[in-house]
Amino acid sequence: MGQFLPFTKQVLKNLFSEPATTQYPFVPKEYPERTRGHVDINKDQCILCGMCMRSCPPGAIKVDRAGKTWTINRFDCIQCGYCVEKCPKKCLSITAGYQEPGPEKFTYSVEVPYEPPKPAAKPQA
Amino acid sequence: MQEIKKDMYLIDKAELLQVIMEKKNALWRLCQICCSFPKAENHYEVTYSFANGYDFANYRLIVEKDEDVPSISRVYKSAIYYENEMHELWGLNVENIKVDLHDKLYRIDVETPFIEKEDK
Amino acid sequence: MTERIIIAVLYVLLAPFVIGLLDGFDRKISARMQGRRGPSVLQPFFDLKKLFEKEFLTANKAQLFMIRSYLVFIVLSGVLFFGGFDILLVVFSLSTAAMFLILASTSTHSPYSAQGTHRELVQIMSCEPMELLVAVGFYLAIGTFNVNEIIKTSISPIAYLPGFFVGFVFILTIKFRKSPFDIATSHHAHQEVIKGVTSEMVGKEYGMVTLAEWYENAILLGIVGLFFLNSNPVSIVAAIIAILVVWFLEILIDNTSARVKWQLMLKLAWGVTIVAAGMNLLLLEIIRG
Amino acid sequence: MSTIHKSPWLLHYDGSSCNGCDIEVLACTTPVYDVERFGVINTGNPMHADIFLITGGINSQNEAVVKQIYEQMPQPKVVIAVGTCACTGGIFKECYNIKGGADTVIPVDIYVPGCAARPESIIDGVVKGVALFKEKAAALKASENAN
Amino acid sequence: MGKRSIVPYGPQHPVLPEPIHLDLVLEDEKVLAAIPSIGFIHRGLESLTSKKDFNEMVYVAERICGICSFMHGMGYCMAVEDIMNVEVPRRADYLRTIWAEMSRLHSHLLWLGLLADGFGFESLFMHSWRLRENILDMFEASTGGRVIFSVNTIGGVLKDMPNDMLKEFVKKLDDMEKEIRETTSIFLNDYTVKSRLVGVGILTGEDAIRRGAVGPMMRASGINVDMRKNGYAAYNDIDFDVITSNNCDSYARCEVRIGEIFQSIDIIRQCVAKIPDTEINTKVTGMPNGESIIRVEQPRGEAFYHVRANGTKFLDRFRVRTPTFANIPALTQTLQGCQYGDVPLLVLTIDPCISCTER
Amino acid sequence: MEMLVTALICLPFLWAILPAVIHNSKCRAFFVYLGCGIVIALSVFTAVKWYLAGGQATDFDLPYREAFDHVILVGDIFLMCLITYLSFKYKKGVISLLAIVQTVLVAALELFGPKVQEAPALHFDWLTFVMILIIGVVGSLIGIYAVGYMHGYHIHHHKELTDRRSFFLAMIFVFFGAMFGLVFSQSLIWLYFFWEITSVTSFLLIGYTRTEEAINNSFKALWMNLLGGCGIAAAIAVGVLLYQNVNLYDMIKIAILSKYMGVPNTLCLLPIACLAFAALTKSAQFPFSGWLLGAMVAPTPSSALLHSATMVKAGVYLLIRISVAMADNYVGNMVALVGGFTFLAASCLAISVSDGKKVLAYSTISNLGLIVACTGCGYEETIWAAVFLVIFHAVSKSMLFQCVGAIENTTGSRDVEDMQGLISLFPKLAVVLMIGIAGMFLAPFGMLISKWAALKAFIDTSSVYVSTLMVLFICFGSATTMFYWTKWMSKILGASGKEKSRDLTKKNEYISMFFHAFMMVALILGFPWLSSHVLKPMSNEMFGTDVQVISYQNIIIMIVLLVGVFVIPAINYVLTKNTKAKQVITYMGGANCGDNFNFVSSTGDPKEMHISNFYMEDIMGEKKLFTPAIMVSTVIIIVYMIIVIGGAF
Ligand code: SF4
Ligand code: SF4
Ligand code: SF4
Ligand code: SF4
Ligand code: SF4
Ligand code: SF4
Ligand code: SF4
Ligand code: SF4
Repeated sequence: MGQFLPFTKQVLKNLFSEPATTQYPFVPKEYPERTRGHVDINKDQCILCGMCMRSCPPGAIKVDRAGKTWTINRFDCIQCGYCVEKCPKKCLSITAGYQEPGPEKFTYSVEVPYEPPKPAAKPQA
Repeated sequence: MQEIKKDMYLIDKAELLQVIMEKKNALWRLCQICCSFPKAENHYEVTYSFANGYDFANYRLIVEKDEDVPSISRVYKSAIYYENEMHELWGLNVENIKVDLHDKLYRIDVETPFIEKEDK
Repeated sequence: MTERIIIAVLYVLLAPFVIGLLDGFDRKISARMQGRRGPSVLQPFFDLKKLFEKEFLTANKAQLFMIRSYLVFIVLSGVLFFGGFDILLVVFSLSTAAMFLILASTSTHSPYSAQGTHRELVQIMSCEPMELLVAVGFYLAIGTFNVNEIIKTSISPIAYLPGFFVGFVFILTIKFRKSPFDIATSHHAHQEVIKGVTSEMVGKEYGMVTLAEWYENAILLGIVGLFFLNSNPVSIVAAIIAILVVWFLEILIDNTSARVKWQLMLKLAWGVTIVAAGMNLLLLEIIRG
Repeated sequence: MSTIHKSPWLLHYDGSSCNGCDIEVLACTTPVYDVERFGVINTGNPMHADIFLITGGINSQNEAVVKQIYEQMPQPKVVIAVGTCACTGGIFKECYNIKGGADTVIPVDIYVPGCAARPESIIDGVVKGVALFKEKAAALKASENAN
Repeated sequence: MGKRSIVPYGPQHPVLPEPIHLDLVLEDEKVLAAIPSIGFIHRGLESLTSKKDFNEMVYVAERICGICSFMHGMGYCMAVEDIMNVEVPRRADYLRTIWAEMSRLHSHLLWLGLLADGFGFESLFMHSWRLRENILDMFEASTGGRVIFSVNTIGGVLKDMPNDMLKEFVKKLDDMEKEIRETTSIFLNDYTVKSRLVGVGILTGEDAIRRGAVGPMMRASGINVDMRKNGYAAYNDIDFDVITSNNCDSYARCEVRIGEIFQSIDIIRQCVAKIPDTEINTKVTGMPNGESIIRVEQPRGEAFYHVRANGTKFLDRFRVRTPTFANIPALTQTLQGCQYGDVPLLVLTIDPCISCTER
Repeated sequence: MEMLVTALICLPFLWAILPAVIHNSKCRAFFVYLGCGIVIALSVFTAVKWYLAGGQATDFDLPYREAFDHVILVGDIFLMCLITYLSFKYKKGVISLLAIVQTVLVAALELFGPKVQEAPALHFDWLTFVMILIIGVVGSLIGIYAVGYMHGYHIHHHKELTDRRSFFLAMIFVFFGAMFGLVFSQSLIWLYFFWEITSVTSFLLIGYTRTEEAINNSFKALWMNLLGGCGIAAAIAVGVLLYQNVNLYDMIKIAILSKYMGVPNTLCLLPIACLAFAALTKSAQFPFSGWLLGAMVAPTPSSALLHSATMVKAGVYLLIRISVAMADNYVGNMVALVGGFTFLAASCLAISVSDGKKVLAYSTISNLGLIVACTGCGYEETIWAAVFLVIFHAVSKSMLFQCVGAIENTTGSRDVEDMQGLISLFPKLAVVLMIGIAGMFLAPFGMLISKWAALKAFIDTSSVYVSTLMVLFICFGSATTMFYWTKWMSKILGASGKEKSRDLTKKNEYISMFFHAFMMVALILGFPWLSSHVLKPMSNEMFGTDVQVISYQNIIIMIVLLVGVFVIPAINYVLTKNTKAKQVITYMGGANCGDNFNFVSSTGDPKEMHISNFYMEDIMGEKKLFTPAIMVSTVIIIVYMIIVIGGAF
């Protein structure tokens, strides 16, 4: 074919072979294990130190010491994993599965069972 | 004043055009012009970077807050963008830019965002 | 006569369905050629119906009436063709229709419509000699411009008109707005003139233009078929096969070439017209003495 | 029956994204994801579009552009904000020239989070957006009849 | 005004994935003047240094652009490491090099696709992007992200690629190489493609220098400059030649980038063969104080990271001069006298990345 | 009849004295109107009378034939002296040589040459019938238009020029007289005289403004037309010396007979060849197109006059007249090829210009090319087409010129680019312009019907390569024609951001334009009638047969299309008038400033958007095509003339 329509071969090959298209959303997608999908918390280990809140670049995490909640706005999270890096208790993880799109931006909140240490420790600080 | 790196030369305003012409005639390429305003120093630093093949040279001009700098855009056309940027974002006056966009390069709402009001 | 009227009526009623379906397969096949699954074959009909359901916005109200006139003229040309009338007049009437499209497009003062329009004009200019020559070819081969008489010939016109056929298939690429000649209004959005002539056409306006294009494509494919028809009914099968082959060829070309610039299009179209059709013409004239 | 949900043509405009989301939007049209399966055509022209996919936040210069494009789209239309930047301004929300997510200038129907938003997310977003068309088309019809 | 048209081009335009605007003065379709304007994507992210500390800035730097995201992160980290005199472990250097070359690979394939789309060759666009998906899969498997990797940190990288994984990647690349070769031969040989590229948008070597062009744009004008030869990361261990072309037109730019695709595959192979087993990052303590200029060869050319620190966690100045910014003056030169239909193509031949240009 | 015809020829000459001597502008205007009215009335009356009398071709003499013969001889010499004087005055003395040679030749032959056969001087047949109607009606309307136009021209727009309106208006009447004389003349000597008058008058009209450009152009027109005059003089010489005959109709008969009798002597074709050559110059075919383009510098009425009803029509008339003698021979081939080539080349050139009058000029040349090509073919169908084209062309061109003139007076520009959105600014002018343009190319207006017939006939032409070339010329030429007209139309119907301003067009200009528009529509509607009642007898008279050129079926289609063109848009207009539509601004990629005419430019300020048409100067430009076109056509003419002359001896 030379200069004229040299792509024909490829095109015809494509025509008669299975397309590359995935079947998503009819068949769910399988993600590799390292995929950074969303941030999850192991609430039992969290000590409400607020490190994640302070380090999060877009400010997606709110840690409420008084209310004992850990809140994340997943419409604001950039899945950078810096909070995971920074968390002293390694209770955060970033795992496969992304936040579903939706008509509202909502936050996701967990009650953290952590009991702060006795006030006895306070004078030291 | 911080330490100056090995390929960085301090020049003053009078030398600028001479340096620029030398570079131009030796076919150096203008890599960038960087303007900064280190708060601690309280003056502008304008850095002109040139390259020729793998050779690299930077020339730094120290400019006081209310001073103007001459434009090099008539020698290096590509300086137009850098110089307009300096004026729009830092409020540094550049005299006689070849195409003066009068702060309409980025068309931002805030005035000179890299300089805080009281610094000016 | 009644026969001819029936065919013309069938054209008006069925052409959109047939061409729409061909278009659907076109999209499917193109997608597969690109290694994709592609849309449903009924997609063109969904698209068309949707366009008529959209809100009607316009930058210039004059546009709508010109577009309607365009549609009516295309259908009228089709009726003339399938009704078996004079093929040269069909070509003339098609160019009158095209003029309405052009006027519709420029009525809006939009930069993209305008660029598209000028390119459309260049396209028309590139194709028109060949279209007229096809009519001339039939006249030379069969002795009449009359479609109804052309189909009554004993030997298919293609026997006399191979050069004309080649030239015509070449300009079909332009007419179908296929790569490498989708210069004014391609079916791909990603081009410098956006959607060219149809850039400013919203909802039903765009729907009408699409419909008109289908009607026009029916005429063009009809002309392809005409090259193969003769008094023997079996030739109808040959004509249909020819139409399908040409149609597939256009899809293939579409998927294996880049969009060239209009200067090259003009040069190529005129060059092919002069060489292919011109030589054939000369030969026919010599044979006729 | 309206067929708009079967033929949603989309328009993509890059507000002030980092490109990450843009190329993922574009990737959706390519063989592996092929949104044309759902009848989607990526048109570049607001006059022909049904879905407005906006990536990136709003800044002082593109504000007018986004508004203009939105207005040039005929009803019924759906706006999908793709990527964290378009949802909230994301990492750039503290920049001096970022006014916020797409919803600061136009009503957004679906938010697709992610940095960058994955093609799967975008497909989900489009599917959800398309589902809104039925109501919107009915509303348009009702308002037309009322006139 | 007579026969001249004065029309806007963009900001929203389907052939421009990112908004830029040109005022075009046309005669028929001949471009007599093209005046670009930018700023539609200007965010002002350099100013974030006053709000985010120098560690967080890594994540900002990555998001200067979603295409060479990795290299931005790397360039920024290298500059800060330079200031803080941090010796990066060798394995981290190699990993950075591999990711950087993979980025180049994906970026050039992406560009080839966009170029094909720019001249209306839809199936070729689809094909290029289909090939590119393989690279993205490798990214996701190794970093967890398709587009933004978040693996750079000051002092090295955060994630390691086990040697098995590297071997597997090399095998995949071997398979792809053949396919890429077939695809790229279309760009170089097809008649219709050549009609769009050859002789279009001439930029002579001298003009390239005068206008400050960088990267493939410059190398396609016959100028032999590639920042990788400065030997940052692991490049001083790698054997490669700078690819140039003397045609100075769009075809040459295409040629250079295609050459670099195969070059990248080769560099990755060399890296995988030589990669040492060391740590992947070192612990960094203290605050940066000082100044550094780092130049990195991105897919689009030389990028500039000028960091000035003052001993606090907030930097004084973080200046990025991206390759597209440097190439715009060259673009306006090539646009002069071209055809309207060439405009998107010429804009594409600098491989524009507006988001990094405007930051 | 004799008296009527005599009046028709002589009255305009005499009437010309009135405007020449009256300098009060109101009074002069009155006499011009009156004169034009009389000319219209007289020509229509003559034509109708002849038509009612059965439409038989008749030969007759003027009263006092002898005296007229002498007047003509003296007139010839007077014209020669005038030309010589003027050309020396403007230092172009060489040109006078052309005049001297031919006049001396003709005068010498007349005075000292062999005695020629006596024959009646005048002839009246169907072709004459069509011509006098065109000259009388269209020409006089231009006269009426001229009064108002020239008033505006001098009083408002060109105060710097000397006001020589008296002279201008007088020349118009001279023109009428010459044209009438030309179409009636049977004797070549008479024809030659009137021919020279038209050359000289047009020369004077073109040079009207006396600017340097005008003078140069007028001399260009002069020498080209004089060259044509030489052609006629040569024909006279051949006629006198070989056949002792200077009767045009006899020459034609000789040529036809030579063909039928199988006489191989191409000598018989020589006079026809000379006449054809003359006609090619006058009808501005390539390579002689330059003069008509140059004629644009003159005020619009004279352009209109030269382009539509008179001057160029003289050439075309002569070609149609001799066409029967050109069928299937070298002369015919030459004329056909030159015409066909001109049709294509001029229409390509028309694409590249934006000056409205220049577009019109090229389109005139192009259309004349088609007519000339038809005559060169010399078949019934082509003559049918040629005459149709002449009629349609006269009306629509006159209308277009007037309209462009009026637009120029009103808006200050005649550039097509400046007519953006004319329909909303000056709807009346725009409508007239649209009708005129539609008449020039659109199905199913006259031009197209004729093209259909011409194409058919060319396919049937016997010479293989002429036929092939002609078919290609027509096919390509049609495409280029469509291009330049459509782009003009699209300008007019576009949107405009300008403020409406006052329409400065005079009432009498409108009267003339509307009358033309009305005629245009009437012609289209009446074309089947015209075909069967005028063109059929004409072809019967010329060929002795009356073939139905266009089939009944096609006439029906034409009428359907015609109705379509008027009715469909009208219905659609009514249908869409009340469509509810939300007004939006046009799409400019988001750069729009809020209306459809300005955008945010790269400097951040609003900038006005300009959209202009394609001109393809690199491909079709005058610089690129003009000289090659002249060379090609010159070669065609030289080669064929050598064949004809060479064959003769
Ligand atoms: S992953 Fe990044 S953006 Fe998301 S919550 Fe953690 S630190 Fe914040
Ligand atoms: S998640 Fe980790 S960093 Fe965040 S508050 Fe809990 S313990 Fe601290
Ligand atoms: S619109 Fe875009 S995606 Fe659709 S076919 Fe055209 S180029 Fe391809
Ligand atoms: S969310 Fe991200 S990808 Fe989307 S527009 Fe914003 S910055 Fe771009
Ligand atoms: S969301 Fe992330 S990837 Fe998308 S544009 Fe914003 S920064 Fe880029
Ligand atoms: S090709 Fe079209 S949809 Fe894709 S990025 Fe470009 S403009 Fe956007
Ligand atoms: S070149 Fe820039 S705009 Fe184009 S796709 Fe790449 S990142 Fe996006
Ligand atoms: S040059 Fe463009 S693509 Fe490359 S890193 Fe910068 S922003 Fe990204």
